[in-house]
Amino acid sequence: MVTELLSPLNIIIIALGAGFLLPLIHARSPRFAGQVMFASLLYFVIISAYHFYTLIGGAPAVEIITAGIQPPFAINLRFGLAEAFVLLAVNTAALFGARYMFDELREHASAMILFIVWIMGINGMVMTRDLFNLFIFVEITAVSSFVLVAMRANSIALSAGFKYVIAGTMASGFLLLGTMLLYYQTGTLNIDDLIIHQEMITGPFGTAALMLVLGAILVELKPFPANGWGLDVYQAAPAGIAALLSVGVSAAYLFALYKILPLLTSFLPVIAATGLLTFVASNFIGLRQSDPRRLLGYSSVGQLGLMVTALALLTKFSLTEYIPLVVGGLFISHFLAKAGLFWLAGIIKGSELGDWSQLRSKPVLIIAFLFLITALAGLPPFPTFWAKWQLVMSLMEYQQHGWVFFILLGSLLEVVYLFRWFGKAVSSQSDKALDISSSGNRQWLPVVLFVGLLLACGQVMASSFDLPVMALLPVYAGLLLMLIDGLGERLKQIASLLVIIAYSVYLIPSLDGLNWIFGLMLLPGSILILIASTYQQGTARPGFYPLFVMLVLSLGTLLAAETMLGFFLAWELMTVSSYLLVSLGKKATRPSLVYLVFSIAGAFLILFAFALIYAQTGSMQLSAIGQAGIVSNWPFILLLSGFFIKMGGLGVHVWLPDAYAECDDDFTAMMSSVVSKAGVFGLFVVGTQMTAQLNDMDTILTVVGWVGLIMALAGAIMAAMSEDIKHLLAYSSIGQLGYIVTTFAIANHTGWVAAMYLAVNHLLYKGLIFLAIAGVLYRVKTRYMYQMGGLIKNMPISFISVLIGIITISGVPPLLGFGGKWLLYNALLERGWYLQAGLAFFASAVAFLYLFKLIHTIFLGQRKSEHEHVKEAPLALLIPQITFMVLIMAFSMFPNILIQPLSDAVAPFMASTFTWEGYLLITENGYWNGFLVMNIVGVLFMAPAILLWLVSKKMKVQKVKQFNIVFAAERPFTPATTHYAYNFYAFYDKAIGFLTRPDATRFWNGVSEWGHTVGASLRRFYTGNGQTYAGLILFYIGVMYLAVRTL
Amino acid sequence: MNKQDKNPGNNRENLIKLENAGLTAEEQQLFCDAVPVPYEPYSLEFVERFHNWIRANSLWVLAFGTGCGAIELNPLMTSRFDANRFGVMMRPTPRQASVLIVAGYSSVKTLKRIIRSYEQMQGPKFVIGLGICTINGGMYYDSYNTINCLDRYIPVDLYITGCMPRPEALLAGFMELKRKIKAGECDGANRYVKDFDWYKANQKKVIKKWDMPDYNW
Amino acid sequence: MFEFNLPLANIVLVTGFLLILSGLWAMFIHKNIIRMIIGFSLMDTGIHMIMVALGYITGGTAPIFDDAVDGMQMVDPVPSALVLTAIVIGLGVTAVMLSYAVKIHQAKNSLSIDDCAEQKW
Amino acid sequence: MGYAGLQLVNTMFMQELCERMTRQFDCDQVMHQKDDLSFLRVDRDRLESALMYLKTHEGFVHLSFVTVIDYIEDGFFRLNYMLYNYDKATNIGVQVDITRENPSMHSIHHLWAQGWTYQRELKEMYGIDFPGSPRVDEEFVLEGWDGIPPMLREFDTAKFCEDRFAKRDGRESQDIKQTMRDNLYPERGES
Amino acid sequence: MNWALSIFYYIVTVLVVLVYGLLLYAFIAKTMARVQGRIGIPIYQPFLDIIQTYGRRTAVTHGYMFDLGPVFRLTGGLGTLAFIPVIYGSEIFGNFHFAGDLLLVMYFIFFGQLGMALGAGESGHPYAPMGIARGLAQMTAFEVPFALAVIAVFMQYETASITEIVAAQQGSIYNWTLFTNPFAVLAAMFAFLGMSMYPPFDLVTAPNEIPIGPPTEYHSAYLSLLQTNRAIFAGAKLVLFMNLFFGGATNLPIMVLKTWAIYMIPVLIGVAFPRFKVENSIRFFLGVPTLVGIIAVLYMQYWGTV
Repeated sequence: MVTELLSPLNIIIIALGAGFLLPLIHARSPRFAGQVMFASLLYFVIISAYHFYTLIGGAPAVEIITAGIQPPFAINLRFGLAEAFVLLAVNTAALFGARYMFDELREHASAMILFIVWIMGINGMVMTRDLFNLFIFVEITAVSSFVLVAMRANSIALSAGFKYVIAGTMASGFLLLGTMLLYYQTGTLNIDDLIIHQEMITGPFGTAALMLVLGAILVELKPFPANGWGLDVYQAAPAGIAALLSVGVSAAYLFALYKILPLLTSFLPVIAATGLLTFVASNFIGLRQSDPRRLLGYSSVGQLGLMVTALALLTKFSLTEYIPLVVGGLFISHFLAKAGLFWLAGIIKGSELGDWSQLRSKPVLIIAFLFLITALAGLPPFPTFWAKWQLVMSLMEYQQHGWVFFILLGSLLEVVYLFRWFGKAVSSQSDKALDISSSGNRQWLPVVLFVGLLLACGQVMASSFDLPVMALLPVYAGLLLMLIDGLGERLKQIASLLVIIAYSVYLIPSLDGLNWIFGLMLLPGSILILIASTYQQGTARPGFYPLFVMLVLSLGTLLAAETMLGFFLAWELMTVSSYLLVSLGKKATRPSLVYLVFSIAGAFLILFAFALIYAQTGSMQLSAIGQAGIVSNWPFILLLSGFFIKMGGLGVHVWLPDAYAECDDDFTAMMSSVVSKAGVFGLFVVGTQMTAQLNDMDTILTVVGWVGLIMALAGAIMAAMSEDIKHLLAYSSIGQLGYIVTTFAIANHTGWVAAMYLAVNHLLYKGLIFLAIAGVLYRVKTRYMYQMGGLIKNMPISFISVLIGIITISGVPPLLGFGGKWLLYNALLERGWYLQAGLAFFASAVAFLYLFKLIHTIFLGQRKSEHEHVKEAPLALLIPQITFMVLIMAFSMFPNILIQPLSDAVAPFMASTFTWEGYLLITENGYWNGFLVMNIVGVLFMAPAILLWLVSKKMKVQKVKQFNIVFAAERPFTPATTHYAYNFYAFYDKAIGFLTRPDATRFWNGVSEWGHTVGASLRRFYTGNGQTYAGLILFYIGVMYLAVRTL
Repeated sequence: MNKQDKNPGNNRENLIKLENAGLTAEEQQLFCDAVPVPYEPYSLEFVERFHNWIRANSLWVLAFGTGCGAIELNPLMTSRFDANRFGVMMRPTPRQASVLIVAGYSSVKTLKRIIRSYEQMQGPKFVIGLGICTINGGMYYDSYNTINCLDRYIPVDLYITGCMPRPEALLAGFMELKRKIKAGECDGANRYVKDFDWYKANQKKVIKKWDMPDYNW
Repeated sequence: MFEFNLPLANIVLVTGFLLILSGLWAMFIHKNIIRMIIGFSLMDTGIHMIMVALGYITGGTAPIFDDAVDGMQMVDPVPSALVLTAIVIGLGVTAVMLSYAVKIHQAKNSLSIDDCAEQKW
Repeated sequence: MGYAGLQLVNTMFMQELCERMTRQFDCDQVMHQKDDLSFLRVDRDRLESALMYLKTHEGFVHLSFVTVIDYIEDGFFRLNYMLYNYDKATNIGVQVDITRENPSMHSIHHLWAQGWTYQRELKEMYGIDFPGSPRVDEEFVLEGWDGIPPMLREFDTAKFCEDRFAKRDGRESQDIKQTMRDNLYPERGES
Repeated sequence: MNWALSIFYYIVTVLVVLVYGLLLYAFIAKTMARVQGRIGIPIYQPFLDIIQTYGRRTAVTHGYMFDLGPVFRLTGGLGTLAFIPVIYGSEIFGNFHFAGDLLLVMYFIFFGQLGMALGAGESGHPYAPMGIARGLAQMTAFEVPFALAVIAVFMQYETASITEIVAAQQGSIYNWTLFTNPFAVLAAMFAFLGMSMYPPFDLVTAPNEIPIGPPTEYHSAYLSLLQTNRAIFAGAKLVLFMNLFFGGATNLPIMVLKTWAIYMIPVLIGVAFPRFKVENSIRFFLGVPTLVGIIAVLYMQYWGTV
């Protein structure tokens, strides 16, 4: 009974019945008619859901046989698991879609009929196993679409609709022709039968027949360049219709392609190529698009292209077991996200990307928007991420480097334009207001629901991978904290602190070796920086805490990762959360986008490398890195490049200064001192796994060593030339990370200890300085150093922080920094890198330039009059600073409590060369007693201090003010003109300033320009003329045919 | 004032402030407004005498050419006159100098800078008036822009007359200055502080645009 | 392989292809929407003729199952059945297209396809 | 062309120039001081156009200086604008007489960018106003000058010094003329 | 090691080096005066000058960092001296060299400069940062040949311990680095010109441009601390160069002789040259001296056999 009631055939029956009944009911009661429609759609959902449930439970596919005759002699329908999955999705979307656009539907009974029939057509297309029947359902769907698109009958929609009609009729004409030719050759129309007898389809005639069928279906999937009409439709159709066109109709065609794919074995490369071309080209063009609806169109087209590619390639390599995961994942992600986005587009007024800023008036929507974008971009934890991971891994197993490269390139472009869109929505101001009151929650609730579904799907897909339980913890912790994001700042801070502390307590003991040390660095470092987060009294920081917790937890999972997937997942989560945190800055839209793009590019390099390793070793464990290294150096180089990007390596550093400069001031501390260490950790993951091979990689390591030092020098010089305080520190970070890269590349015990020591150092002093600077910036409201000056009188503690910080950076004894320098030179000399040591010395000398500039122009010299009443930094900032200072002093006094564990952690990989005599550390080349030096300096410092004090007792010492200076017998007039601060090292610029020319920036701008130009050239196809589009369709099919014939 | 007199050296904060009327309210925040106080000689006499001997043999002259007589200072360091051998050295900054040579006429504008530099020198400090113009105006006695008697504006320890006096005369002047310093007769810095109001009144009478603090610390 | 052994079928077949080509040709060279629709109709008709021609066997009997008739000599009934469906669908599509033409004319006061190029790039 | 030739050409050039100027700007007096130096006197209101003409048409592109002479007895100031022609290596002085009561003159700063410096000096030292000249009311050399402009001939510098600067007793002032005669040239005697 | 004794020895060393430094300074001034045909200062003049500045009765202060600047500076000088063995094998003049090696000394040199820079910075006088900026810029440049020279020395002796470097040069004059590693010494002496602040590299104090630069505001007791440091620091630096390149010293007279000779090099060059512009100085050091330094390193790497 239940089975009969829920027979899939009922979908068609009910739809047809409703089609007849609706006009009659509508005439009586439009309201009841609506209820009937909803009931029908709900019934569709129930049927598909029921079958989906039973099929998942292992039930056999439902075969529907018409006319009582077995196939192939009669039309049959099938309702298997795949069909159920697609139809459940489509029908759900249809139900919500109808609800979404009910205002428009309820006016006319015909609209309701069309809608129902439309959905039925889609259902039919998915279910049927008969080629001609497919044609009929195609036509049913198409005709309903034609009408629904032009439902509003405005001029643009009519134009778009007519182009759609032309394309649609051409496509269906070809489909019909192809079907008939196939029938002529094989005598059957049943797809399964055709597949069985496919050897009968031969010769150019057969190829042409298949080509026509395939071409028709592909054209409906909107391949580049024959897709102009589709884009017009997406842009012009009512949002609800466009949503279902993008997700429902396309799903049906994709499914149709899936069904006939077994017939097309020899076509597979061409199909894959056309899909990939579409994917890449659409994403290129998307770079130039400013209308969000059309952008969604490009995105849809691109995603469909990717799905076609994935489908074809997986079939080609007989990896059909991954089709549900890959194509299904891509599909469901595209499906839910695109539907949600089109629905959102319907709410928003205006046709500029910036108009999406209206969403900010409803936070839940902007968050939903973010999730949808993230899902489309293929970032975790959404389904696309898993799908792409699997796709890349599977393809790489068959050495398909080219395919993977272009898939990743397209994905990168997708990230660019999607997040540019998000950035505009977050940053720009729309003069129009979001009006969602009239339609109630009907229009936006489905969006939120779909976001939830996306998350759920992501989780379901994650469970199909071998991942630790905690892998997705960052996401859930973030979501959990997002729920309490409305509470007070202090409360949220405490909650976040508790979460992080609890996580640290859980995580750190479970780590060992270097990971343990990184854990001890990163998590407590994050805690210290988080303490500072409430320093801006009275300023709400929406989203900060959830993202911060997510970031820290993803760093933790990164440390705990044992598989490549776990590592990559944590890496991506870290990227996303840090990107979002950066984008919270006031002017951070562009910098954060650049940061994201570079990070994702880096992540893709890592992904590529992982895939190579997987292909070589067949293992997903991180330990496989070491085995892969035996075969080829490429994974090593790629991984290094990926981490290098994250660290802001030379040439790929262009994201770093602006991202550091524009994000919130305390978060800059986090970025610099903690997040950049993720890159260092990555290096060490690779290094520790490949210890055995490092000896054979002399050339690579030498190159890396030089690059690190050039990075150190260039960073220092550029920092010295910066006027913006945060740029200065950002360049300084680049420089300091350069040393870490070099010491890593030294690859001996001293080198690695030095790298770790420098990393700890960098964490401590950059955290310290950035927090001190955050306080300064909070008080003086300018980032230009020449606009500051003399603040030592107002902010003595901040001054001491910066003082300690710069002494540490510069490596002047007796503080911590000297240990780093000492280890660095020892390691360099031990390795025999003598000229490099000279360069390192130069770089560290240049560092003095910016360090003095930093402290002088801010704290010393002349104070500006407007800063007379500036107060000391808030306590929230001072507490972590003092903690950092205490740590620095403690490590300086007792360097062995730092070096010893580092040495022990490195020892398993590199044999230790250190000898300890009490506090005296002896290496092959030198010796250093940090404790003694500290004490000697301390005592020596007291001697002149006491002397001066004694003498000054005998003098009249008058404390004077800032203008009481010898000014060549004149008097100073304004502090601004007396403070020597602007263009501090003008002569340095004259001498070797050519080294600071922004060539890297120019290069990447060129790349960006080039990408946009490519996009602009590619979209020349889309003239808007229906005949051109029709011509392109013919051209496309022709070229496909030729390609197939040639291959 | 009394309190400071009793307890020299330990008062970093003065009780009475300078008026600094020549400055705007904003500028007054940027200049120190403490009143200068005299310093006492060392309590032990032999220490004081020792230091006077040292001071006399280490004369640091402010390299500040105030007028035409500055041309006579340059040969002083050459091999012909070689003031170095008497412990005379040129210092480029008044903070470090102990001798101010006002060389020749001084216009009102220059006087202002002389006062500033003199006040910025750290005691004990000595002033030599070089040339007749510093004594009574010399040939510029009736110029609308040149002062006549230097010692009305800053305390002068020694005058060397002539127009211009030759470097030999200047060397002789140094010898005399040394003698006076050793004898403990050069307390110009303290005189300046004690008669501060008188000096300031004289200075302000001629310097009409007084846009600096009353005492240039 | 495709064999041109049936004159009548061949004639229909060739005509069908010619009609398709001329229909496409009409759709490409004419700016007027009505003419484009006519072109479509020509193409559609051409496809229908091809369908019929493919199923026809010269001298074959009507596809009525009968003991006396050899199955191989029957005209294939399926294309004929399908072509009916296709004709109906074609009719529907043509109707939609014509109503588009009417609506476009109402909205733009023009029937030129060039006036339907508001969206591009 | 030798030096003599150049001289001749210059003389002719200057004469022709002065004639042209006389015709064009009604110069009421022309004085040829030397071969390469002539003075023209023009009306107060024609000065600008005359200078403009000299600068743009006659090649006198350089403004050497601007001076003033105080003719207190006749009640006017005579302003001298000295121009120089690099090509011909000749000077020309354009003179203007202006009244001593509320003296005011047109600014020539728009012709020569250094003009404001001279005008500011004249304003401070003689009280001649140049409306529109940049920073003309600011101090130039003197700081805080509170009397009448010191270069005016009615300014009594001796009396000013007596009032302003202290005198030291014991100073003997001698009549310079007499002293020089007595000490330096005793043989010349009374003439 | 008896701590009290070693501290006492250290104090002795400091006093000796201080007296020696001041005498050296006076001697150089006297020499220059004689070159110019003058009599010059009395040999005890630097002592008088120091006491004179200690004996000033008034002072002004710009703030605590201003007060601490000279203290840092002198600490830097004392510390640098503390980590260098002045006389090879001497217990009295051995100092605390066992606390660290050559790298420690090279970096500790910055300690005083940094503190001084900060103190001068707080004075608020624009010449101070100008002078410091010039000095730092020049320092970055001359550190390159110096570092290369030191690296070459390190390559030669395969140790960073100053004592061992000196030990390796004992025995014969031909064991001096000067003869065994001439390129390194040449590069180092180029750098030494820059360190010595004599013309053409006296950019920091640069009379006539930024009269005396950083210590413009320093006077009285502050200045005397700086003067003290100058003597000690000059001594320490000379001793370092002597140890690294000229065979060290086994007794006081040798040390005096050698350091005096080393010191004469920048002095003699200084009297003959006018001052560089800053950018020219930077380019100079990054040019030929750096090249010599690189040659020194390459020479040691490929041909250096000791």
